[in-house]
Amino acid sequence: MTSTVDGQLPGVALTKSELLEMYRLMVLIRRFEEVAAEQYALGKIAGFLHLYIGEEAVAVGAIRAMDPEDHLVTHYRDHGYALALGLEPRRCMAELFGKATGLVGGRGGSMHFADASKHFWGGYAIVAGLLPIAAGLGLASKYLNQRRVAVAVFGDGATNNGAFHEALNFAALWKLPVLFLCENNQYGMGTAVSHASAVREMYRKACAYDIPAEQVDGQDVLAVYEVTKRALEHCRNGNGPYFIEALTYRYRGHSMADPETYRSKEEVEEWRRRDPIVLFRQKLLAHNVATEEELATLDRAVEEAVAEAVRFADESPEPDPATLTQYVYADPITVH
Amino acid sequence: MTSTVDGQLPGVALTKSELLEMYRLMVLIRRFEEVAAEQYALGKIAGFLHLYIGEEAVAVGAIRAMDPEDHLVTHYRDHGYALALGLEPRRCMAELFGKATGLVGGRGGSMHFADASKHFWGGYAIVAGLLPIAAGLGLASKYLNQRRVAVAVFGDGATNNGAFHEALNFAALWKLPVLFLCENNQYGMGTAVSHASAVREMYRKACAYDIPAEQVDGQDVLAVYEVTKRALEHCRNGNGPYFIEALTYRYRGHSMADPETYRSKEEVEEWRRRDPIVLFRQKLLAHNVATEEELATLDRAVEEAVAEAVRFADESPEPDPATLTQYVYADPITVH
Amino acid sequence: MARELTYRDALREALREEMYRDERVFLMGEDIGAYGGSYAVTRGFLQEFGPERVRDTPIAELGIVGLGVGAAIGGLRPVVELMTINFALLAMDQIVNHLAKIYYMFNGQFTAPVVVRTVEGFGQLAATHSQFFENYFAYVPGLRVVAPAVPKDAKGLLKGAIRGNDPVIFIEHSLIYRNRGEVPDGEDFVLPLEGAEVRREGRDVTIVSWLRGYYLALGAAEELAREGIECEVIDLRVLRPLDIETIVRSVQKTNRLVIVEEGWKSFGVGAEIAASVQERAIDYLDAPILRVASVEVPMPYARNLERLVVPNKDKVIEAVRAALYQRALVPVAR
Amino acid sequence: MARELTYRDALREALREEMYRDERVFLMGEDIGAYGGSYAVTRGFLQEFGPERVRDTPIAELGIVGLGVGAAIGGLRPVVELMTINFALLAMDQIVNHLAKIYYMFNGQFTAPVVVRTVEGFGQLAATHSQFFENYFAYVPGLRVVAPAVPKDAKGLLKGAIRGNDPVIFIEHSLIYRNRGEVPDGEDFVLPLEGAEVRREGRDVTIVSWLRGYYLALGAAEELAREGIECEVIDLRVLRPLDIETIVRSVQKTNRLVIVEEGWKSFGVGAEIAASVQERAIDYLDAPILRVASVEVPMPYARNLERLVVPNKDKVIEAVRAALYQRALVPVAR
Ligand SMILES: Cc1ncc(C[n+]2csc(CCOP(=O)(O)OP(=O)(O)O)c2C)c(N)n1
Ligand SMILES: Cc1ncc(C[n+]2csc(CCOP(=O)(O)OP(=O)(O)O)c2C)c(N)n1
Ligand SMILES: [Mg+2]
Ligand SMILES: [Mg+2]
Repeated sequence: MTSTVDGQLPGVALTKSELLEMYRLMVLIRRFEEVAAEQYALGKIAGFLHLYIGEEAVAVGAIRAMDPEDHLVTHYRDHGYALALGLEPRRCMAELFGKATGLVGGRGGSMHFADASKHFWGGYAIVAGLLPIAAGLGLASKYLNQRRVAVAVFGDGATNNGAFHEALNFAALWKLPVLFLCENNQYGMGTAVSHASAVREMYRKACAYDIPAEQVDGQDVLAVYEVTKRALEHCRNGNGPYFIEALTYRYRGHSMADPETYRSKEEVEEWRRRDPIVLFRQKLLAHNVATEEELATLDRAVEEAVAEAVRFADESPEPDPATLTQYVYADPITVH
Repeated sequence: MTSTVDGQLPGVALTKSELLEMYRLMVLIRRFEEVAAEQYALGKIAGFLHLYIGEEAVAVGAIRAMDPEDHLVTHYRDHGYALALGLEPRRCMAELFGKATGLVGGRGGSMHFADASKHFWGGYAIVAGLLPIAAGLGLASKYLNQRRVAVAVFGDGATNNGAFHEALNFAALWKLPVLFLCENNQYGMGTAVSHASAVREMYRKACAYDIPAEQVDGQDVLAVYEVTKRALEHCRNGNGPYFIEALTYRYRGHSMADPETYRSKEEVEEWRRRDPIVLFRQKLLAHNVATEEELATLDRAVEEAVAEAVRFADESPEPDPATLTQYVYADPITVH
Repeated sequence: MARELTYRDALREALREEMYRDERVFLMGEDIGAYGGSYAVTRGFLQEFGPERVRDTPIAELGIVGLGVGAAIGGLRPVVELMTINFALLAMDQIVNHLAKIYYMFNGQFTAPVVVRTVEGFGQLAATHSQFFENYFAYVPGLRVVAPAVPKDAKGLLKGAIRGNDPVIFIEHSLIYRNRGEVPDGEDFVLPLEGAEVRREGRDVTIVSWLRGYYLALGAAEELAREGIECEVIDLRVLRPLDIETIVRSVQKTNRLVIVEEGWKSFGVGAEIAASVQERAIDYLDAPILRVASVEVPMPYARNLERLVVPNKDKVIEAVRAALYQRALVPVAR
Repeated sequence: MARELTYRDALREALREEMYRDERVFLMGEDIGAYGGSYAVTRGFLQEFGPERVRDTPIAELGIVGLGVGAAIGGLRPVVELMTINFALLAMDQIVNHLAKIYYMFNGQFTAPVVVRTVEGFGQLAATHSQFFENYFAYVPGLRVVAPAVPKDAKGLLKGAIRGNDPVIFIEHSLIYRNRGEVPDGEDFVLPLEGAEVRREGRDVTIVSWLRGYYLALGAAEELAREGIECEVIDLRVLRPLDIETIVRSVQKTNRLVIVEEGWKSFGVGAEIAASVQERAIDYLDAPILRVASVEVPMPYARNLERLVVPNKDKVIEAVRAALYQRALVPVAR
């Protein structure tokens, strides 16, 4: 498959429309996040807001490789995954605004996106806490003889927590279909990997469990797609878990409160030179998958979608106070 | 050093009296434990009692290699270490009896031996809980520019707990002088290593932290001694932690309550064939380090010491009820 | 119809019946399989149900609960076991930050119906193996906390927990596994997870407790009855949601309340009961609400010291007398 | 002499002074160094003291506390930081099973004088980042639990904690770091870790609280004073050991007690206060002891819902009126 057909990339089994959709999603995430930052500054969004800008290729590449039936759990840096999954930007923005029309009715905010209909079982805000949960989803899949893989998204910082270790051991011991997808963006909050982790390559930690593992260029959406596809196959075929470390970088601070005293402007600039959207855009153009104009059209559509999302979020009602005590318990309680 | 001198073992830098002391300690531990089991049956000892029978070579080999200034923390299977350190059998037995004359005044029982004067900071009964503590002792040593190594003793089962992972990462990241000494006795309670651990060789788990690690025959007291000596040197010289996995076996149940449904008599017999005391005895005799008679004299002395320990424990007073609320706080409290 | 069963056997029946009834129910925990369970509750289950449904785990409490949460979200009905409540401290994050919150936090989209079985108790097990933490769980909205004292409840409530859709912390007690009691026949004997029960009627003093404390209360009541003091004994059964009304109704009759708990006194379950009852019924109280609880020290191993720490029948009797002003009202030692 | 300082600066002074005074004092925690501390308490410390004494750690709460325990046994004076109390759940085992017990369990042979600094608070941080767990720690014999409301206490108690020989859980509040107050001059301003303080005298109702709740109490008291209702306001300062006597003395005067706490109502700190006060002073109470606390739900993100959950000045005022029977006595919502 080295010959180039218009609308295709050499060696890549994705159609033009799939490729353009990936491009669109990456741009959508970027714009969504930029606008979210603005809305935060305006006081429309509050609490913690962890932006995904710079890391878009990981979510888009990985989600594209997944089956619709696969499970997904992520950490709190979850907007990119929600959008890549195809969740409506307006419902995502409304969640950030804490509105009743948000993904989870305004109860979760930035860190707790979820959509059960997509088997996206949520963003979790306790570092590494989602990892045993992902292993449990893998267990359910295996127990029920499903072919679903549970995909767990987490950061470099999470790999130093005990929950990480316990989850990997369980998954390997019981050969559970779990894909551990580590986004190594070089920092856990303000702490560089080298200050937190005895081993600087996250994928090498899988050696303690004999889990196959590899690193991938997280700025290259197609590379992420390819390795995730392969890894999911491995898991789906009963070979147990797989570990991917995607090397990436967040351009913005850890959250909106970050003073960014721990890294240099130069370092950020360095990474910006390998911007995942620019790289992908160049590739699409170089291989004549799309024209500048086609891409510009997508860009404009994204712009409009994000603007509409803000309008929608803004105009949506706050949650009904009467719902405050709803969903604490699923079964009735009559005593008090 | 391959030529054999009477009273020495080829290639082993230990004097005859040191070798005989190691033999004596192994026999002492064995007899102490056997008698403790009897006393348990008599109701003189209660609660959990985790015997060390079969594993004597590990404690005796390791302690012999340590400097008196080194720190020691162990798990609850701690009698062997206390005795190998030279703590009085009578005070150990009195602790099992819950008497005021016990190592910790009867407050700890079997699982919580300790002697601060020997830098033995205790046996801990939460699996893996001692590992971060050991790393902290290593940190203190390094911070204070001491040359002390912190030795942490734990089982195969502990390596699956998050605390293990966090402790190893800290120790490697900060290059702390910590010797992780894992007694792989093939089971954590009734769960075989193969049912609990994705990787069956405990020392391989150190790969996730780039900690040098090796396995040793835990039934060979001299092999344990040699590798511990080497490992301690490594730690003492500022090279960070070291990991030793000693392959061993407990002949008795996990604790006195164990129904032992999880292993076969044959398996136990198999291991008994490589009994650490018998092996060492044979070596001492074969190389003319000692005569049958010399060893028999030591055996008798041990017998007497253990009998005396029981008498002492039996005759010792219970803790004074007035001490019940002592040592909850070190500084005074006046409000209530 | 009913038969007499031990508390342990009642639990065993509940688990077995639910495992036969619903294939999604499975067990997971340390040494529940090959070893047969540290308190023999699951003895023989591995042979009966196989290793897929009776899963021995590594010693990884945080992981065990977390896998339960994931498995529940994924459609299963996990009954996970934490060998003792002392080790539950390692799983607090998964229990409090995850298990308890998933239903609410994600706006009711999905539930995590995990039953966490665990056990409290003591018996010369020393400081880290003799603790009582039901207050930690009872504090958390989203959790149900069940603590049955009698075989009937052990069975009915465990079945209710497994069939229900909420996360449940199910607390047993190591010193009552052999206690016997009537258990109704039939697989459909299932109890809802709420409501205290008045197990002995009396007019003079109300004693409220749960788990082993209930038996201390009952023993004290029987002894006091011989001298004409009639205690009403309430078994709480469920600590969250707490059935305060039943206690209040009793106190409106007896005007005196003694709480028996095995945890440390300060900040324990008894504190909530006392606070809630005085809030609703202070005008009915003829004496302060008294608590019989453990002395506030890490548990010592020595038998004589341990005995001083934990509540016993005599301490309950003493407290009842104090509530009746038959003796000086000395707050139980810290 | 004294100066006005913010709560944050008072903490910074305490840490700096103790680090200069005693080389064995060092700090360890997530993002306390390069990042400058998530609440900027340790900003600049890395530059001032170097990486040996200001240690950024991996995200490993259990390990952080455990290393602190070991370092303390080994002769150091660790001040470890758990970024927020929500993450302390991951460290419960090291805190409760290890830190709190070492001195007692090993018969007084050695101590583990670790200060665990952590912080509570809320502000649209959602369910897992808005919790209050001081009750969990206050329950545990062997721990001291400090929760200062004013800058003076922040400084004096933190210094007392670092110099003392007991393990201390030192709880701050994210919403009061900028509050200002007088702090005495001099490095020898050190406070003992006990005792509540009556900060405002009054004859009608006693309000007791701590941390941010103290400011709500004060605000309510000031507003009520305008209509002639005089509240006595007590700042607890230390939750273990709990200074009940000071509250009891106040209640003997005012005969009414309102407790303000930010945690969930049931099984919280207020329960213990209510239980203990009625135990000692029931005959002085002219009304039930009331608790103003958080509604018992996982904290929702949405601003309007969050506001409904947490206590505020108006809810305190309402409770004071209820204690004075100026309005119906409705128990605060679960
Ligand atoms: C257990 C726990 N400890 C601390 C925190 C605070 N915290 C939130 S995000 C974060 C850094 C996580 O870094 P990483 O895993 O690399 O993910 P990233 O934010 O870089 O994507 C920290 C320390 C937390 N949420 N949970
Ligand atoms: C955290 C925790 N979980 C469970 C237990 C119960 N328990 C005590 S010892 C033990 C087995 C430990 O096995 P291993 O580490 O291999 O040590 P061994 O007893 O074999 O020497 C278990 C499960 C415990 N004490 N602590
Ligand atoms: Mg990161
Ligand atoms: Mg073992």
